[in-house]
Amino acid sequence: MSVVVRTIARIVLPVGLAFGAYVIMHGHLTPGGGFQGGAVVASLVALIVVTFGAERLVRAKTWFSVVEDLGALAFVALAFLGIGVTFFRNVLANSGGLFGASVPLGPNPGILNSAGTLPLMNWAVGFKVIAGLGAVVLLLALFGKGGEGEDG
Amino acid sequence: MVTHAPVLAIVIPLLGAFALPLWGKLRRELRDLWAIVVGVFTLVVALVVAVKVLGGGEVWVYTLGAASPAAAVVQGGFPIRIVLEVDALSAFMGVIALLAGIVGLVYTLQFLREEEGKTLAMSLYLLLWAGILGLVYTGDLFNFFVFFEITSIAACGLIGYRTWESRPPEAAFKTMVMYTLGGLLVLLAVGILYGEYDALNIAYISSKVTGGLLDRIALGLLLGGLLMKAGAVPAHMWAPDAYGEAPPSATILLVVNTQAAIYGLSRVVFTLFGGVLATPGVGWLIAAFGVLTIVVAALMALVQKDLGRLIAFGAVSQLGYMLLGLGVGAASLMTGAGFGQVALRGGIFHMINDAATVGLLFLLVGVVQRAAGTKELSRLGGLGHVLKAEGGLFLLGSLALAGIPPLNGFASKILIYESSFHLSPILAVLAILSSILLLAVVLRAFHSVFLGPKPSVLHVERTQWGTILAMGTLALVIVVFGLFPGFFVKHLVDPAVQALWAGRADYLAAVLGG
Amino acid sequence: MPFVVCMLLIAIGLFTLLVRRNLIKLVIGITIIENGVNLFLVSLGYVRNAVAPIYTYAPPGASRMVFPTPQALTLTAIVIGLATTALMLAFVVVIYRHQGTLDGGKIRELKG
Amino acid sequence: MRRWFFAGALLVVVAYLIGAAVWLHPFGIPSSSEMDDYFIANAQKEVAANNVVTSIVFDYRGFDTLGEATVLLAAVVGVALVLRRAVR
Repeated sequence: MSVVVRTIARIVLPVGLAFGAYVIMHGHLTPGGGFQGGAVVASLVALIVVTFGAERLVRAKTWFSVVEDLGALAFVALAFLGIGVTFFRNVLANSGGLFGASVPLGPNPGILNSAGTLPLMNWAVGFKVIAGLGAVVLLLALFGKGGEGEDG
Repeated sequence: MVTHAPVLAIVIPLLGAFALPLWGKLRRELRDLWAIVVGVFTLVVALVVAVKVLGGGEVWVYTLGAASPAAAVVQGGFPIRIVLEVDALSAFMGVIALLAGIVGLVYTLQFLREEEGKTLAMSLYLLLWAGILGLVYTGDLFNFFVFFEITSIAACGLIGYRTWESRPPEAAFKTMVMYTLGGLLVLLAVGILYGEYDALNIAYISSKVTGGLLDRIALGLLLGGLLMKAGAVPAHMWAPDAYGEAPPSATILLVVNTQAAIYGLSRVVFTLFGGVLATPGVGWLIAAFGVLTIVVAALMALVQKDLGRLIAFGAVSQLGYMLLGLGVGAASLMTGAGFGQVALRGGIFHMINDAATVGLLFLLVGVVQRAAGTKELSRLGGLGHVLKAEGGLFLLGSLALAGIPPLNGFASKILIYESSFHLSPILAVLAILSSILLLAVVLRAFHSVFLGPKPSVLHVERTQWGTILAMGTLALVIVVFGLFPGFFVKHLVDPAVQALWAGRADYLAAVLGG
Repeated sequence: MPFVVCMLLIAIGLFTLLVRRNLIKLVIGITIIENGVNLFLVSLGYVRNAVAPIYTYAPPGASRMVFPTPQALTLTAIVIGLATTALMLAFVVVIYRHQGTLDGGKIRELKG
Repeated sequence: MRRWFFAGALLVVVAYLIGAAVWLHPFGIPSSSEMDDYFIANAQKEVAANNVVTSIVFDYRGFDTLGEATVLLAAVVGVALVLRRAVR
């Protein structure tokens, strides 16, 4: 791709990364969440593939699959936190500890340290979606370019 | 931990599938060990569910994320969270999924080859297994759709497993289109029901349905989507391709997957709309689809030149028998005629028989293909000289498929013939004739594969012990279920039949209380 | 009226499935149906003169909120649709590699 | 012949769907609302999250989200499996 595209992409990448992280982090307060933020970041993978070529990311493929599995495992582990009561019980909410602040009822400015397991699950799902969608984009882009053939 | 058994039965294979690729990156032996551990744990947990529900006769409700598993409803008497609801029918389907899943897993461990992507295929296999278990255990309509899609995607990934050949990706694409379309119809119906009653719980919606026009439209969409997934005849094009091209260890789960669609069908007809179906029209419709499926698939099996596709059409035809049983049962539900119960007993008993019989035949197709390098009937022959035990098993499976006494296929088909004769003799006659036709077809296949002169240029690979173990288990099921059908009908099938026939009130009361 | 529009979108998708033979266009048809269903789902929860179901800086005067459940369901359905589309496109890519064509009429090896 | 059959089937299905759309509650005036009213009223208290949609996605209907994540994983694994080696 031309210099213009590459320069713009270099500017957009950190901004997009920050925006994706913001969307994931504030999922329990504002519109957004793990899936949406993950999709924002995964679109950056597509941007890299288009601008710089997929060959640059061949080695990232393994990392993507590892991160995706870890994200899914973390999600299940967070759901297992509540197994003392029921599976998927939100035990951290209103507990006073990590993400355990109660929120005032009605419209309010929002407290980041609230909502129990929700922010953690947002992060787990966020990483999972980044890695998953990134891997799909990468696999489709690398297909037929000699990058395939790796098992697992 | 016993109180959490229903959810653990779904989550353990899911967890196994998530972690499997990581183990595969470390060491392959660890990965196989992990798969075995996951299989054993799932077996134990789901057996706990089955024993408690089938033996104790209760409906097991598990509310995810509530203050206690039994607290399904909130103040005001309506459920808000996802509820897993295991009644006898769900538990029975869980037993089928367990049988097929464990056997397929044992077979997979040795049958698939490393260089062909065994890790990924095993991961998808566990996902499909978890999806089927979730599909039959859930008591929430949208959750049902989600598991429907999990099974669809995992199944299609497995069908496209042999990606270096040209036919499997095509079969997988075709299957994917049909599955997705079916899933979207189901989702649309869920949306309509949600818009009408502002609820997603099956029991709660069932207590509210009025049988108005919207309900009928939703019922039609659900029937359409589920019949597409089940592969009943107007939408059967994908099924033989999928069964024929998927790796055999996955095919046994694909068969259970279609049965799970039939489970969904019976859940919709008997539970969700069980209170308002005043006309036997729906039952007749399902029975008609069933007979059409039986006849068309048996005729199509006649002209097949590929062993896998031949067995696949046999499998599609077996599916018709289950639909026929369910349809006859639904048609006579309102009149309360006794033969409806017999029909349901036949249809439900046939599910487990079909899983064992068709599963065994597909596993054998895999062995034959591995041994002879081809599945085409014209190029096969004389394998009985080398694969003696396999030949015997194939004959056993063929006879059971065609419903010859004293094997298990006969035990369930006779119930279906008998009861459908009461509803309309033509149904029974068509079903019996197709069964005879099928017998001719499978015997011809047996003849052309295993009999004949010993082929001169044949490098036959020895069958591994794992595959023998898997096939032996299924053969044991076929013989034992055929010899002692009374025992199994009484303890496995009858609770499930009662859950459909008279269990709607219990199903609703288990969630809503009172 | 918006419900009718969603249903028409679904009808357009079904029409695409029936008349088109190109595999990519089949995938597009399925995506159109998917979008129709998702649009239908999310429009089910609309309430007149209501605000989004989020309390952070919610307008103080607003009395009603839009139904949150359909939005959650649609979110799930969208991701599932995305996953199916990705898998179908992968199949199309492989089929093209094998057959050299995307015409569904020409590549039906599996007849019956 | 076949084409006309399909066209007829399509027309029937479309009539069916539009029938559903017309018979449903009027747009913007839902007919029943108890479950959603409960969510709007209690999400802040029970889950301590300001975003009611997120509290449904991850708490009340968290199992759906687990299924959704599983679907995504299955699709990625499936794509990796299918695009592994086109020609062996």
